[in-house]
Amino acid sequence: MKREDGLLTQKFDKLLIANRGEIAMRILRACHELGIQTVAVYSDADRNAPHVRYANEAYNIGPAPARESYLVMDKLIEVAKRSGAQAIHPGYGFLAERAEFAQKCVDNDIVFVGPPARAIAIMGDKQEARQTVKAAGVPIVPGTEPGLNDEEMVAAADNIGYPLLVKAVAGGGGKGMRPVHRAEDLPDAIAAARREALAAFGDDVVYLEKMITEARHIEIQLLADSHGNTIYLGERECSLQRRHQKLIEESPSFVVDEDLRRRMGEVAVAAAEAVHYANAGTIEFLVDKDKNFYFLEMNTRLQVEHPVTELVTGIDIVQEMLRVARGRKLRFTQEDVTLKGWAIECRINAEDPYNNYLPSTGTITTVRVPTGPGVRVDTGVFPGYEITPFYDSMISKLICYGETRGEVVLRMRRALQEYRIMGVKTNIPFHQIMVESHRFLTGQFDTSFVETRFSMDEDDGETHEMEAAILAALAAHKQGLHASQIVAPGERDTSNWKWLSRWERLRR
Amino acid sequence: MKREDGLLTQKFDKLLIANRGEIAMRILRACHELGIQTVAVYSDADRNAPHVRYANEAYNIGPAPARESYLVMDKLIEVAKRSGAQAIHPGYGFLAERAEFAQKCVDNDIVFVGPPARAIAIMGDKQEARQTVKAAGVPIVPGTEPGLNDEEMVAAADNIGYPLLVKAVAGGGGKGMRPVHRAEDLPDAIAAARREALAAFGDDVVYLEKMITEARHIEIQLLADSHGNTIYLGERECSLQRRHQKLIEESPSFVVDEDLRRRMGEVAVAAAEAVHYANAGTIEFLVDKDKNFYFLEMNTRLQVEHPVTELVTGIDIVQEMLRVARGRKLRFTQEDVTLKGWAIECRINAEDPYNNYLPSTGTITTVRVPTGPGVRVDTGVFPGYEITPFYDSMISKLICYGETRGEVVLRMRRALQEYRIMGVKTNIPFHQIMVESHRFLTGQFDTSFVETRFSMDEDDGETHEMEAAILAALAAHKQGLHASQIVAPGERDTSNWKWLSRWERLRR
Amino acid sequence: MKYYTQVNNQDFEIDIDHEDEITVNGETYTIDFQTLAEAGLTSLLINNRSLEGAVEERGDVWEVLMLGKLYAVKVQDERSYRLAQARGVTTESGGGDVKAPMPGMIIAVPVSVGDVVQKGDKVIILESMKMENELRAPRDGVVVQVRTEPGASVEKDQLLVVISEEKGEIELEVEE
Amino acid sequence: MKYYTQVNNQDFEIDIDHEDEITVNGETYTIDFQTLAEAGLTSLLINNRSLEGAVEERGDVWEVLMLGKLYAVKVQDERSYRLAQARGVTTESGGGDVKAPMPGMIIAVPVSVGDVVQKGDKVIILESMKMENELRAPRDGVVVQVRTEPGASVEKDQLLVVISEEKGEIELEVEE
Repeated sequence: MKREDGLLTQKFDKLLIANRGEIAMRILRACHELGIQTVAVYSDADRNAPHVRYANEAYNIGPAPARESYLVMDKLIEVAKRSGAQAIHPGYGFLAERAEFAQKCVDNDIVFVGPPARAIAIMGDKQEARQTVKAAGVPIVPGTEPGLNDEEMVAAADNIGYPLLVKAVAGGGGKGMRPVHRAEDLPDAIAAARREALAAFGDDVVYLEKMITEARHIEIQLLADSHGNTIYLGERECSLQRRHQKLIEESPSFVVDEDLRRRMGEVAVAAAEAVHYANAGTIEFLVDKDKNFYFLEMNTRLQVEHPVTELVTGIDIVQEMLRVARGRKLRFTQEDVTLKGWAIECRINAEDPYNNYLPSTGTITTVRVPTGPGVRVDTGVFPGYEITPFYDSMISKLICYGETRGEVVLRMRRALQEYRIMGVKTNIPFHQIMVESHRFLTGQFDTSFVETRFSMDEDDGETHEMEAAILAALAAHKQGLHASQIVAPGERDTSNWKWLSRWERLRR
Repeated sequence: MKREDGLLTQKFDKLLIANRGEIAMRILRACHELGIQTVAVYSDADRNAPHVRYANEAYNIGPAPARESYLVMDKLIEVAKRSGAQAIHPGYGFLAERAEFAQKCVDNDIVFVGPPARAIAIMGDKQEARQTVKAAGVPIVPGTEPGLNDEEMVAAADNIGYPLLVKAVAGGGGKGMRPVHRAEDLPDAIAAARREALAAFGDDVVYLEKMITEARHIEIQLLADSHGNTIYLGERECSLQRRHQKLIEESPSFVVDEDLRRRMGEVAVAAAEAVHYANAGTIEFLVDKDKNFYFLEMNTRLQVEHPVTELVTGIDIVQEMLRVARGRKLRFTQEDVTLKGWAIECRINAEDPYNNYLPSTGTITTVRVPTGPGVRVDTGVFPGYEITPFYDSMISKLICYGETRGEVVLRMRRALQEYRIMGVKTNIPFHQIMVESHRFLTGQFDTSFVETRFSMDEDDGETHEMEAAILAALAAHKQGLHASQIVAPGERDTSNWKWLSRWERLRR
Repeated sequence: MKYYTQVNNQDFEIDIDHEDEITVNGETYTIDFQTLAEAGLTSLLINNRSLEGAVEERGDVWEVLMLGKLYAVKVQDERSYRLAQARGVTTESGGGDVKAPMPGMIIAVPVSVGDVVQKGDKVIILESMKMENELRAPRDGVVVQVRTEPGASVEKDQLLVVISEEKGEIELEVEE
Repeated sequence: MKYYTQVNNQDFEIDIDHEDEITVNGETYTIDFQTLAEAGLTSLLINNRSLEGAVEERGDVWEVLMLGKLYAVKVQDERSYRLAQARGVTTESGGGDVKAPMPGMIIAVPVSVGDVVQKGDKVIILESMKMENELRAPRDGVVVQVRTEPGASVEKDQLLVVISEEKGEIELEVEE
């Protein structure tokens, strides 16, 4: 079935994944569980990546920079045609929210596993999205029109009031977004947002929006089929962010009760129906301290944090996406959807929480993922994997599930302790301190918490300097013993020692 | 609280795990999630095992043979006292069902995380167990008294009829058990069962029991507190066995409906109450093709296959065991227990399914566990781990969960494909062929299925001889290229080649 | 370079002359072969089909674990292959040895020298890992050696019983 | 053998003379130290307490990852320690260097040579991994070198800015 607005649904048995990393793995697994053949694409940097090894087929699509590989629409269409893939799943990021790409797929008779191109286009233009959902009765945050020049924006800002946000029309995931607390900071913020948006999206149009303070970021997961059925799968609490990058997500939310869930869910369904939405999508809301909620934006794709919803609803969202894209009806009505238990996700990033969260590049030497009851790890890295500046710094998602929030927090604590990643620095210590913090345990946080009221120095857990010193001394001693058996004792020769260290590892 | 029958419940904050392998890891994780400090014990063979590294404290208890370490009660009691552990969890196997050990713990004021000694003693004596539960109105399988001599048993056999089973009074897990189909095989079977029982349990008393043909092995998981509350957590289907070793377990069972579940559950609760049971336990039933069920035995401990019940009920059984042992009331009534979804467990063993399932010893060189949605792995092995003849051959339990049985089977198929274990042979190919087999998919199996109607040759999946040949040739070629750069071409020197192979690995 | 490979009684002649091309039984494929950082793991793209295999040299075969299945591949280069052909050594040699697959204790030896056995007959009962394990005849033939007895402790790979295909082969087998 | 260790500004003197015993700041502990098959992993039992740590030599420190936390431990044997003491080299040397933590492009350099900066002030804005990353002054001091400019591509660990504690130190720092 092919719709005017760029929705094509039909049966397919081979699918191309236009992505990499953990989300490519996630989609591959869903395909294999449904008996769908898979086609991976990879840049020169990703030849040995798990998604290449795990797919049925794999095609090189160019150099490491995404702009020359994962973002080149024509290459992806060509590989799909060459391999005989009748569908493309875009994952998140890259081309997932490019209406042009969705349309190109349909024009080539390839199913785009996502919404119609028209819905992506409307929701991708932040301003048009606001107008559209407002007309459908959805509450929105006050702000300006887009396309104003810098002077016009500075003038409009006084009417909106501070604090406010500069946001890129083409933005998403915190990129091209800047908070402004004082009028004198506005010009710089506009410039920075334009620069970042231009670099990231090739479009420097920005607009202003009132900043809701003490707000929570709560989003509603939607599923819609091509037969006019749209349901919501409860909410996700995503308030723990740093520079608008989500760090910890959970479902359900501490502050959402049955009534609020139903009201937000119904508004979200209305917003989606306003653009004749199909497939999976998410409506992001800001919820203020009085539990008023405002439409923030719609993510017209699968989200990073979808697993927490999967765990509390028992519904495999990626499998549903594939079924809906094949033209099937949803297997659930709204009444079938029940939430059971609690799930929390920690994003494990290659970054140094003790040094301003700077990304950490390098080669991962050792990985041991936590396992056991209630633990799920979605990852695309492995020993030998190189964290490069070309792609984002997420190593994996560590998701825990249990009966109650308390049980899950304790489970997350032990899972974080079990996780071993060597070779790059990670934000595991950040998560460890967070899950121990009083405010996290009692659910007392909003979107500004990580940046304004959280510090790595808060750590009141035990530290083990003496034990670390002992381990280091014993390792050095053991290395020295080996060395002294081989080379005459004398001036320390670093290159030689390194070789010996490796040699020792080899002999074990 | 200390009871006459050897039940001691009191608060504890440090616990000794009198076990090893995956079940030690399972218990350690539950303790850490409840904030309980942990004490591990290890034999000389297990110094580097994960349970030692993962515990807060670890104590050596002797040589590799279990009889000189994990089975020495006094050593375990002594380590508990020395380390200040106020409780002992026995896991399964080893001392888990030794009433004497449970009593010794209590006599030393140590909480034994399990039932009272008296309940273990009654249920451990198969014959006394049968009499006790029979008196409580539980249906049992016809058979002989124990303690008959060989001639008396041969005489009694004709009254029972063939096929029948020779069973050790002290037996369990298939050890000391022999099926007999013809009268002339009975004397040999009695001798073999006595020999095996003597070796395994130090007791060669055996008895006969009618063999229920086309029977399913279905068991009911129980939880009981020390305040007189006992509930059942649904059933587990364990019919897929080989030589009475369970290989695949699932919950719920294909053949159990709501009514049968309730009836079996109520009978199981009655059996447990007949011995004033406390903590976790399982009643095993044989269910014939007309859905009559017979008491087989009670396992007075945590079972290997407990995770499938955890996944469908959402209840963490090991955490409940610890809470109940601390004297707390059950947090659930029977009405609170609901089953959602489906779970299947495959036991991954170090054995060669293509060669009569012979155990495979050796050192595990590479492990990559499957991850992603709906997959749980409980394991106690790691690269460098040696599979020795001292302990059983189970490497891990691979457990999958999903909405429906169909979804879970497909998920298990992909998880088995993802699993990488190198260094020893495993029964993963057995599981792969099983989950593809028509009879498994349609639930058409009983306890004799694996031995009598299943063959590894049934494999109708693709094989990839050509691809394997190519990989081997390329690996050999690459090794040869490296070698030729180092040593002069000439007569092949194996030891040299091996060194070079390692050297190449090092350089990567 | 030409390789002669054999796996599950199938033969493949493989030519490897370029890094990105391979010829198997005369048919040419585009390949991209990579060894990975995890010991023994390899990745192969062959005409864009993706295969991951764990490959380890073990004794005289290459073991390949792929999609859960284990393959034992015999790989010979041209020289070894020709030499073997000339010597007349078949790939079946050694097929009559029953070795201990793991350390343990011999419980019973149901055969004696001179017994005629069929493939699959019990020849040894070995206790290990708390279980009695039956070792079976790997082929039809005659028991020519029994090197153990009930009660004996045996090491992994220790030779326990030798079964010859025909009586006349006894000498030859022992020499090998 | 005696080792001088420093971690998070804490000093530990460690004597290792026996395989099963260690003395730390004068106190003796029973130990069992094992290196594991997984690269870099070690297991220590110390008075029966169990600790697993991943240990890697990286530059001039030993990085120890334990219970999720990363420690950078400086380990010197007696000879190196005495030499260092004699030379008067403190462990703070190099603390004024701002290096690129990853490859990327310089967006802005908000400081110039001669500027007085406080610890935490922005000195470089580097774009990498699709984000603008702020590099901050590692200590109070004076900017003595700026080795890059907006628009420049930089490699990992490339020296970008040097901050001296006092003006008089400039020469010394550069020499090092």
